[in-house]
Amino acid sequence: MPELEITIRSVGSVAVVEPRGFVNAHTVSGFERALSERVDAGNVRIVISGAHLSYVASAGFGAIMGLIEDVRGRGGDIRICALSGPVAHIFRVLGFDRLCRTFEREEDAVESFRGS
Amino acid sequence: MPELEITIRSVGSVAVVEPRGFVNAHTVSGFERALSERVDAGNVRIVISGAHLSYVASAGFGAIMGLIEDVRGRGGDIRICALSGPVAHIFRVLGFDRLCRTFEREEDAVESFRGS
Amino acid sequence: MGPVESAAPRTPDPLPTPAAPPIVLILPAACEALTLVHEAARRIAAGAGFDELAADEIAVAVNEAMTNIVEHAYRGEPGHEVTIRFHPSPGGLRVELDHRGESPTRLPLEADPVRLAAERRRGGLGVALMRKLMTRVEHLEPSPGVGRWSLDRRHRHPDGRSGDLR
Amino acid sequence: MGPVESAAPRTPDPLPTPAAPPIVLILPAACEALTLVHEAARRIAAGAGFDELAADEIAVAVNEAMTNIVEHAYRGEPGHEVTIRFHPSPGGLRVELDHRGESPTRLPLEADPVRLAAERRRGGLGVALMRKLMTRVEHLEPSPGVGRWSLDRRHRHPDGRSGDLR
Ligand SMILES: Nc1ncnc2c1ncn2[C@@H]1O[C@H](COP(=O)(O)OP(=O)(O)O)[C@@H](O)[C@H]1O
Ligand SMILES: Nc1ncnc2c1ncn2[C@@H]1O[C@H](COP(=O)(O)OP(=O)(O)O)[C@@H](O)[C@H]1O
Repeated sequence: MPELEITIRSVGSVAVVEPRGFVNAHTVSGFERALSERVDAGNVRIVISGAHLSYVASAGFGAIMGLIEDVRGRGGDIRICALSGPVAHIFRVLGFDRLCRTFEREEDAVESFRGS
Repeated sequence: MPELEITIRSVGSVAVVEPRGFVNAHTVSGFERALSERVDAGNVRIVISGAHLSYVASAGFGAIMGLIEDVRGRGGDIRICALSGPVAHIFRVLGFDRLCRTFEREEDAVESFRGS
Repeated sequence: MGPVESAAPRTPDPLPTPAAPPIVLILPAACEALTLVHEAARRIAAGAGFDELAADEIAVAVNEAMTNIVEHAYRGEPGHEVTIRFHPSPGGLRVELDHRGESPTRLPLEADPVRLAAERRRGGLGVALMRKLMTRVEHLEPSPGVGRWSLDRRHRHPDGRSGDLR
Repeated sequence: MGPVESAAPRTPDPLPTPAAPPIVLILPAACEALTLVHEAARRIAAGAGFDELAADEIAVAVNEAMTNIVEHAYRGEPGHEVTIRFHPSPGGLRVELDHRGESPTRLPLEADPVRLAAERRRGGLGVALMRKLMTRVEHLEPSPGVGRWSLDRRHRHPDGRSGDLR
């Protein structure tokens, strides 16, 4: 079992990035690459699904933090869905709810980009 | 999450013992007690289901080994079902297939006592 | 040099160092070892009487300290080691991570992700996260050349079935 | 006293002791620690390039050695310690478990569960299982008063993606 696997799906104009496993300083480079490749390809409407994440260390949150304002500057955003358990907890503890919009369901996160 | 939980079901005259978690030298006393309480209560037709076992150390196999001939002496048997993964592997490695009858499905293990 | 402490307004007292020998893990200072450290810390915290949430929090904090040592103390250089000591006690759990690399001169107290994002920063969350998850966080230099992250987490109840931050 | 070896007809050569420092785990010689040892061994074996089945086998063998130390070397007495060293190398993985308790004088080679069951024995499987799961199993006395289980597992291929018993 690899420590981190990332699936990317296109739902209309939105890229849904779904990491499976855990994001720590060891695996973060793959996570960061998946995000920045989306942005470089012009996909700036990004939803990160936490449905299959077992934990995310500060390095993983840092990857989002370092990228999000550039994405916003290009008219997009990084939004988060399906957080639960330890990942949702660390997200709140770090105050990321003030930086990123979150949704329980992936459909709602995707839908939120409509008309923006 | 406790390290070992044991569920006991009666299916007709057969007691199905279903340990969940792992049996090692630390948890084996609970496993052994569950088995010997069956025998002391006169339930000598025992099926152990491995469906929810993540691993069994030699101590766990030892508990079966130490009891099975007494159970047979009282007209019963200990039969095993639903072994898979590491547990099935260690079972074979230890040569337990020469000591205990095994079945893939619990129903078949229970059924095997019929008419005996 | 004295202890570099992330001095919260009122820093809780440290847990007393218990008499029983600690559980010790000595391993390469490398990101490859983070998963092992995470799982071991979680298991040891659970064994010390913390509930699942608290054990997860402790594991994350220990992982952040380990990451700090790999990336900052040793600047990602290979060939170095970390020694981790887990000291369970009736009051809680102390985890010490020792290294022979660079020590921080100043610890960030808080990290505001909104401000850090505006500065395009990818880092700066590690120490703040440790501080939020543990009762007390210090960086010490117990002997010349040795740096130590010392992380305490107290039990909520003195008889210790679960862990609380204060 | 020389090494007590479970001398198979042809015992494979031991793995050379590698130069890199081992991963070390020092913990109480108690059954409560078995899960931690199992998980750590599995994780380290996977990190050393063994596939899931091989890593599971190695974890079970290490657990049997740990159990042996708790139950036989220290006869279940509390307050003792075990030091476990994991030495990954290109050829495989060596695991050494050191104790200061009683050493076995003779190691059982094989264990026949049918015969042991006829004798109503509940034990006698541990060492035989270690031997079946590892390439080489020895009990050594590296220095006065120290007993050591030394367990080798070779990679199937010299470049080592997975582990084979020979
Ligand atoms: N052990 C250390 N040695 C030197 N500098 C350190 C050390 N730990 C932290 N620092 C400094 O403090 C800053 C913040 O650290 P930290 O909160 O761990 O954030 P990060 O998530 O970037 O690692 C680092 O960028 C570094 O400049
Ligand atoms: N470290 C030891 N010190 C003393 N005697 C030992 C030791 N290890 C094994 N023995 C002896 O060898 C027997 C078989 O050991 P083992 O294969 O580990 O079986 P078990 O599953 O009963 O522990 C034990 O019952 C014991 O008599």
